[in-house]
Amino acid sequence: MWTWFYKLASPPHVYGVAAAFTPWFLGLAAIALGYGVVDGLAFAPADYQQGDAFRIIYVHVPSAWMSEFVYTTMAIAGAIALIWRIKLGHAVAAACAPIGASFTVLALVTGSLWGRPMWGTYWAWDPRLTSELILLFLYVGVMSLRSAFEDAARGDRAAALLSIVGVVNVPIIHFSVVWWNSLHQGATVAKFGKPSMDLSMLWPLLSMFLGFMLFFGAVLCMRLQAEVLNRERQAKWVREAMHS
Amino acid sequence: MKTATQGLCVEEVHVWCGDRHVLKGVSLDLDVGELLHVSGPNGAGKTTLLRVVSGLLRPEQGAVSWFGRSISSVRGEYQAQLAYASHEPALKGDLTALENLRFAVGLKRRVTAAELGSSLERTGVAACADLPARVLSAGQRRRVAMARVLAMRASLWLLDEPFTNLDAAGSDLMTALLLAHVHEGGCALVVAHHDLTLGCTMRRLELAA
Amino acid sequence: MSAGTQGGGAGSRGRPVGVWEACALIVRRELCLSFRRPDQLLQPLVFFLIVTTLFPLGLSLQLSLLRDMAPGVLWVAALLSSLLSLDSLFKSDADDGTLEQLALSGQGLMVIVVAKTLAHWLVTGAALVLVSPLVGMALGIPTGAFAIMMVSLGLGTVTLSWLGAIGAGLTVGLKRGNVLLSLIVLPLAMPLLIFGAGATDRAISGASVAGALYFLAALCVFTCTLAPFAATVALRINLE
Amino acid sequence: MGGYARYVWPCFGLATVIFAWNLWSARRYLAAARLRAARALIMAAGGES
Repeated sequence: MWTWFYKLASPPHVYGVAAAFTPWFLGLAAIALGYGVVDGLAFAPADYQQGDAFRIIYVHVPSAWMSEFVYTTMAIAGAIALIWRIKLGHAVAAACAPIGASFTVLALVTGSLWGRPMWGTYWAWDPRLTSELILLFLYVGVMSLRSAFEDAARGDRAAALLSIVGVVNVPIIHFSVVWWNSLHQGATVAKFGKPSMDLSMLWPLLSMFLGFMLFFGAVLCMRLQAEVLNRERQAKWVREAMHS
Repeated sequence: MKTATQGLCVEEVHVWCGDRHVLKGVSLDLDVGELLHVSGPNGAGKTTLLRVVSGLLRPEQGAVSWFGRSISSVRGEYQAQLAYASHEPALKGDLTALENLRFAVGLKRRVTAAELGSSLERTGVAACADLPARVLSAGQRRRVAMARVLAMRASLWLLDEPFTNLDAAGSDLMTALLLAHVHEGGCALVVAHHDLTLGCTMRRLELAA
Repeated sequence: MSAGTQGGGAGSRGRPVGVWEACALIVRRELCLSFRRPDQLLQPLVFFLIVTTLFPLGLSLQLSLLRDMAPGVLWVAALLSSLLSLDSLFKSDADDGTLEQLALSGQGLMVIVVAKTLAHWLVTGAALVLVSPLVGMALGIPTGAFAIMMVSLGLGTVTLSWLGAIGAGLTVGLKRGNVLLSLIVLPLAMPLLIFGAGATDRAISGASVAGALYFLAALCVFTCTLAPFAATVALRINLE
Repeated sequence: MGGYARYVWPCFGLATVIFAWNLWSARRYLAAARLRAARALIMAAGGES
């Protein structure tokens, strides 16, 4: 069994696998997203309360979930690289950061756009959006720390540690923001709870989730190849990979 | 793996700094009572080698062992027995020479002010024991750093360019201290880009650029 | 005279220095160093006072409105002034090479990090807590709430010193590291601000402060137990 | 699309922009990495011969 794990750690193998998987991820993502968007916009019934505004859920909820998922993936990859000194973990973590940050931005903007019809303003310090904003600051912190070092290996390790510290703090931040929000606004404000989801609304959401995950896989594979190349420039296999 | 049960043993150490392959498979061994002169052009990795041997820098490949035991397993105990004098004499400008010694040596072993005073005397800077380190000249600072190495009573001395900023008397003093240390069974690894005439059997390791 | 002992035994050099002795020695060293330059001690405190006088000038003079803003103003000012002084935690030692000497002292790097962070808190955090009544009066906080305010500030500054130790450990090698240090530490300090300002706010309005204070204390204990390990790894990354 | 088209289309529009940016920047980043690797190889090859 270990040969599989050991091969996973060898850069040339991963470079090949990442290059091979990218088109598959892209294709499947296109299918899932296509179905999700069409079904979500055209066929799913409008919500009795929010009318068509609820369709924003098909972008906001997957991207919000992905922003958390990608940050956790980055932290786990960083932890593996820091503890077992597998250089590949740093490459995965470095590849994850910008993707996660872009999903966070998407979640933030769609969240505030969704808030407009709900609360009458674009930003009402809703606890979930506030924690999403702080998550964006954490992403920016990790990315700027990684690029602040001339020596890439040290930047990788520092960013890995910061993402581990960050992932430990994300639930604490979320809890304290919810506590703070309930303290000041109380439950009177029409917080938009999850709209009641009957089946026909749920399918597009699940396929959008799948589409987002597959898309993340595709972009991760592309960025991973670049990160592996940046870290393995001297290795002999780079020469063959270049000529192929 | 050649296990030298006596003293220091470094095997096939490789270190990369960014893209530069700084140490290419360096190996050396240093028995008790021996002195090794590490020389080489600038950028050959002399200081990096010292940092690896001292346990500050973990090499990507290769191992360093002290009396047969890898230093990563006995890091605290090993570092308590070594004295590392880096290229710059690491002194706090605001603290006096005596205080610098007290705080540095006090972490390794209980030491009295009298003992520290005598170390400063032996390196000829007893007069500036109570002067803040920032007012001392470079030579005096180097002598205070030398006094610190003496006061630590370390078995292994790792000296990075110990002869810089020293006048003739200082160099002779440094040579005498090195000989005394080696004579009593200590071992020393001295980095110097010029050749040393210490008047004792001394092995030499040349690092390529 | 010289050691020349067989490897392993400390031989003629007496029992090795204990952890607590080393910790005490490093704390004494840090305090000695800090009091050699008293101006650098006062700077964060003066900054704290200045920032808190900015808000009334920027906002309004009636004490009632000021009192509502007081907890937030006080805590944001405390956060920023603590960040200001965090930069010197490891950087001054790293620049003149003494950090390497400390790392090679045979004591664990954790002992050094704990001692330095404790000394740093004593010099900055504790001083901040002592000055806070002054600021509280200026912002119209009733004296009855001073006790809770100082307790919550004490817990908050300890937590922040530890979060700052992680940030300082990560950015010690960088030349322009202190803006990045704030960028790293502030998101992690937000729960601290929420519970701290919440506790002070309730103390002022007379409501029960138990909830916020307990959360603040829990946050402080949580950070004090995990941060030393993270700060040590952070420092080791930059020492290598 | 009811009265809310003003909010639904911008969201999906932004989603496509972010997806496109991800793909474009990843491709550009990979191309740059390949270029740097190729140049490093030429320099290395130059050094050896």
